[in-house]
Amino acid sequence: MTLPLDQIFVLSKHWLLSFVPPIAQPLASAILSVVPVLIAFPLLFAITTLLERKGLGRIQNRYGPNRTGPWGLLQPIADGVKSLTKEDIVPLTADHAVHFLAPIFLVAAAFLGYAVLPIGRNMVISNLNAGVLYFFAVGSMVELSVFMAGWSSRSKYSLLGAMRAIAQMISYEVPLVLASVVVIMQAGSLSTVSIVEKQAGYTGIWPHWFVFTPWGIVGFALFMIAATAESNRSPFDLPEGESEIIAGYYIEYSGFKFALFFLGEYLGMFATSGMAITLFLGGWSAPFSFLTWIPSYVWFFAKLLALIFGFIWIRGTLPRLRMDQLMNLAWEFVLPTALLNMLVAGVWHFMPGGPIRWLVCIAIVAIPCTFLTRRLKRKKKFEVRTYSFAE
Amino acid sequence: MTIAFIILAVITVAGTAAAMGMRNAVHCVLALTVGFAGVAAIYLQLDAQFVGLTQIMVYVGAVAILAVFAIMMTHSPSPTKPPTYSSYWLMGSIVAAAVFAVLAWAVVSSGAHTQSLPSEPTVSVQQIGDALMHRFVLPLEIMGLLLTAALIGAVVIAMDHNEEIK
Amino acid sequence: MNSLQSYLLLSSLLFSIGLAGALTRRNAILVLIGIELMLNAANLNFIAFWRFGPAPAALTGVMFAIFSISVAAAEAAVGLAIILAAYRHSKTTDLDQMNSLKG
Amino acid sequence: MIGSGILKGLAETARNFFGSYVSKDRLTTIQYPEERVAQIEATRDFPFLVYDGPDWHDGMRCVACQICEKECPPKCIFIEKSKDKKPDAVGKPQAYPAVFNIDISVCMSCQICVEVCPFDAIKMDVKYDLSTDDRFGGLLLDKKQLSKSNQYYNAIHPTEAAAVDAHFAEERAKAEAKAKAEAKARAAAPVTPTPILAQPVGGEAK
Repeated sequence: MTLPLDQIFVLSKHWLLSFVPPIAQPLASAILSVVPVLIAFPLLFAITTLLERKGLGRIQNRYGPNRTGPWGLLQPIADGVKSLTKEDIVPLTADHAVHFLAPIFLVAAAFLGYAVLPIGRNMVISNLNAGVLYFFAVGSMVELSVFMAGWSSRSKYSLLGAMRAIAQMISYEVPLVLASVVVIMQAGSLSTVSIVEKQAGYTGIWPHWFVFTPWGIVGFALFMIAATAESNRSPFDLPEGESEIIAGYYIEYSGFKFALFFLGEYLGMFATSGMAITLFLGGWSAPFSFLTWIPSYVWFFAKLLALIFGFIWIRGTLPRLRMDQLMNLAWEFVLPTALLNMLVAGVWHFMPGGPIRWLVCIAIVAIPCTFLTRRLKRKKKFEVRTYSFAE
Repeated sequence: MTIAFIILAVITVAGTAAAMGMRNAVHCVLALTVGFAGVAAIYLQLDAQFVGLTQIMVYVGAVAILAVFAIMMTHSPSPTKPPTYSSYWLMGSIVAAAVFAVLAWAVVSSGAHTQSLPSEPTVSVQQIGDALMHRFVLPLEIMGLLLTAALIGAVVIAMDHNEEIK
Repeated sequence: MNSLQSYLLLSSLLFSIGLAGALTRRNAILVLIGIELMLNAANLNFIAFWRFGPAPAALTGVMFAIFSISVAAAEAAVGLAIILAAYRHSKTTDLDQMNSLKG
Repeated sequence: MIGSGILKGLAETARNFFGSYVSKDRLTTIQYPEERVAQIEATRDFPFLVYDGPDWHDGMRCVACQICEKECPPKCIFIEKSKDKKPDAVGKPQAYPAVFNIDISVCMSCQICVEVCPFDAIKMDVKYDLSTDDRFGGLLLDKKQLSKSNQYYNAIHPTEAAAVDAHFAEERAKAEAKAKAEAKARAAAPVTPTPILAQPVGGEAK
């Protein structure tokens, strides 16, 4: 079933390729696959900055930006022009080469992840055999650029921010990978394309997405928690921590390099959200069987926007965690639950279908989870503080 | 030798040589990651996708970060810059050069260059998984045990035993 | 076409660089990194021999490389932990100054 | 339940989000240049000079006594006394300021000049959007720029202005009574010096 509208980008790429001499075709094909991604996602970044500022404003009973253009729609352009024309200040004692390379490296690493994201039917830059592994391998390179930024600035705030960011990213990378392992177990493949194909069918009108299973919903929730922390979003935005360390690892950056950091962070968030969509939400497949006529890439971006809205909503709601709370959450709740979830996925695989399977699987996760959260809760006991010098 | 291999080899050697030769320890680690990434790219060129990606994940994502963390934690701002190389650096480089000479001589004089590249093996990740779970299940389990022991050991060693400070 | 020889030469060069680093650097962390480089050179050999060997479908070289990488990761973790412990004790990572057994 | 607090919070923010589109009362911000918050009567920021009557120069209450210049903590007032004299608000011939400058980029809105002024000539303004593209000259206000009519003063600080006006009316009445008494005492005196500005004062007109 290849609707022309659904495949319009694939077909136009083939049409364009027919003008290229055969010797240059691999290169041209690569360029034609990569360039749309390089355009589409920064554009999405521009839209998201506006959506986020507007949404946060409304959440806090404000208007948000509404001066530039009608309803403030030109705000991203104004921001871009502003950051382009701003003076680029580099601290005198900074390590200039590393200071210069860090934002570029960050954006490059953030873009690399998109190579394996299927953003539509037959629309993936490279169908790697070990796609999910590739995604996480590339994702781990972001930490290095964060370190480069923090260390090269020679500022204690940026170094503290970088240390926090790296500690947080490493801690949450483990649950991030473990949460996606359940999908790999069930799909039997590390290739993102075949994972999406495994979720393509429908029962009645309901899709076979992995999120509609006990291990899937738990895995999705854990994945999103870890993804929030991984992309330094509120409530896990300690590395930025405006009130404590001003802006974390990119405090000494200004002008366009600063904008590049923002771009890199948002691209990372989109990439992890896209991976969550691929792993749990059926990739580009339609949510109901009667909606399959809508092109696949529309569904992918609709899901992506929905997840982005979720991120914004969470950011507008929850206050920032403390460092020890963050680490406790990672190691005492998210990680054990992710491990349990793997057990659940195994049980689900080997038990015969039916309501008993559901009950058993939910029980395996829910009962230990209750105890784990109790443990987290017990630490929240407040005591009357006694001050030694305040009397 | 293809151009791709030459480029990758030059990147790898340049990265690692810079890692072993630069003055600033953090620069060394950053150069080292370039070298590790080059090695990973060579793995990919040799059709070992899984190993190449694991290399990036483990070395660039974990070992390099661990190293910079260790450098940060052991950084002592001393007024006098100590020399970068140890007192017996000449001996060390002579030994290394000699080792390279012997190895290169052995490689060149062996019949390795006559060996042609066999056809591309079809190695899917599934096959690697199967091999890990059947033929190599015992080493895998031992590896798991080793990693756990190393994890606990590293935590115990690095933990601050000096309780008075707290 | 690339021959096995070129990979082996590259790997021996990497090994020598690692060795030179491990022998000449004063910083303990960089010595550890030199050792990691030597391990990498060995891994490259495993992969090269697997690729050019008679039976690549058996995956022996790949398995060796995977296990070797895991061992290297464990080694790095423990090694850096030891360096940290030593630093806490002697307030230096300079190997030329860490020369007394009594500490 | 796990996360019930988070759900509660999410519901609250969602209510804000949609509510801010429905009811304008929820919105806490003012769209500044178009909408403005009504100022309370005690609002103050920078000093201005009050004049009575239609002409700013003739009606200026300031007599260039230079007390405010001396008292001003940041020394942002600069006054030069005139050589000639003109009748003041009460009718007495007084000097007037030839130059009266206030650098409001230095002024700290302490209101001390207002407190010390014996002639009720300097008062606090409420105009706050004084931004200018001229960094030094633009904020150095001269006598003419500083002068505002008594009606304006009445409009921005009604209670205070009424008290001042009452005080002036009293003073003027006293002055007139005194003048009349003097005129009566020296019946032979040829001309009574009538104050030029005694009658058409804005405060008295009300």
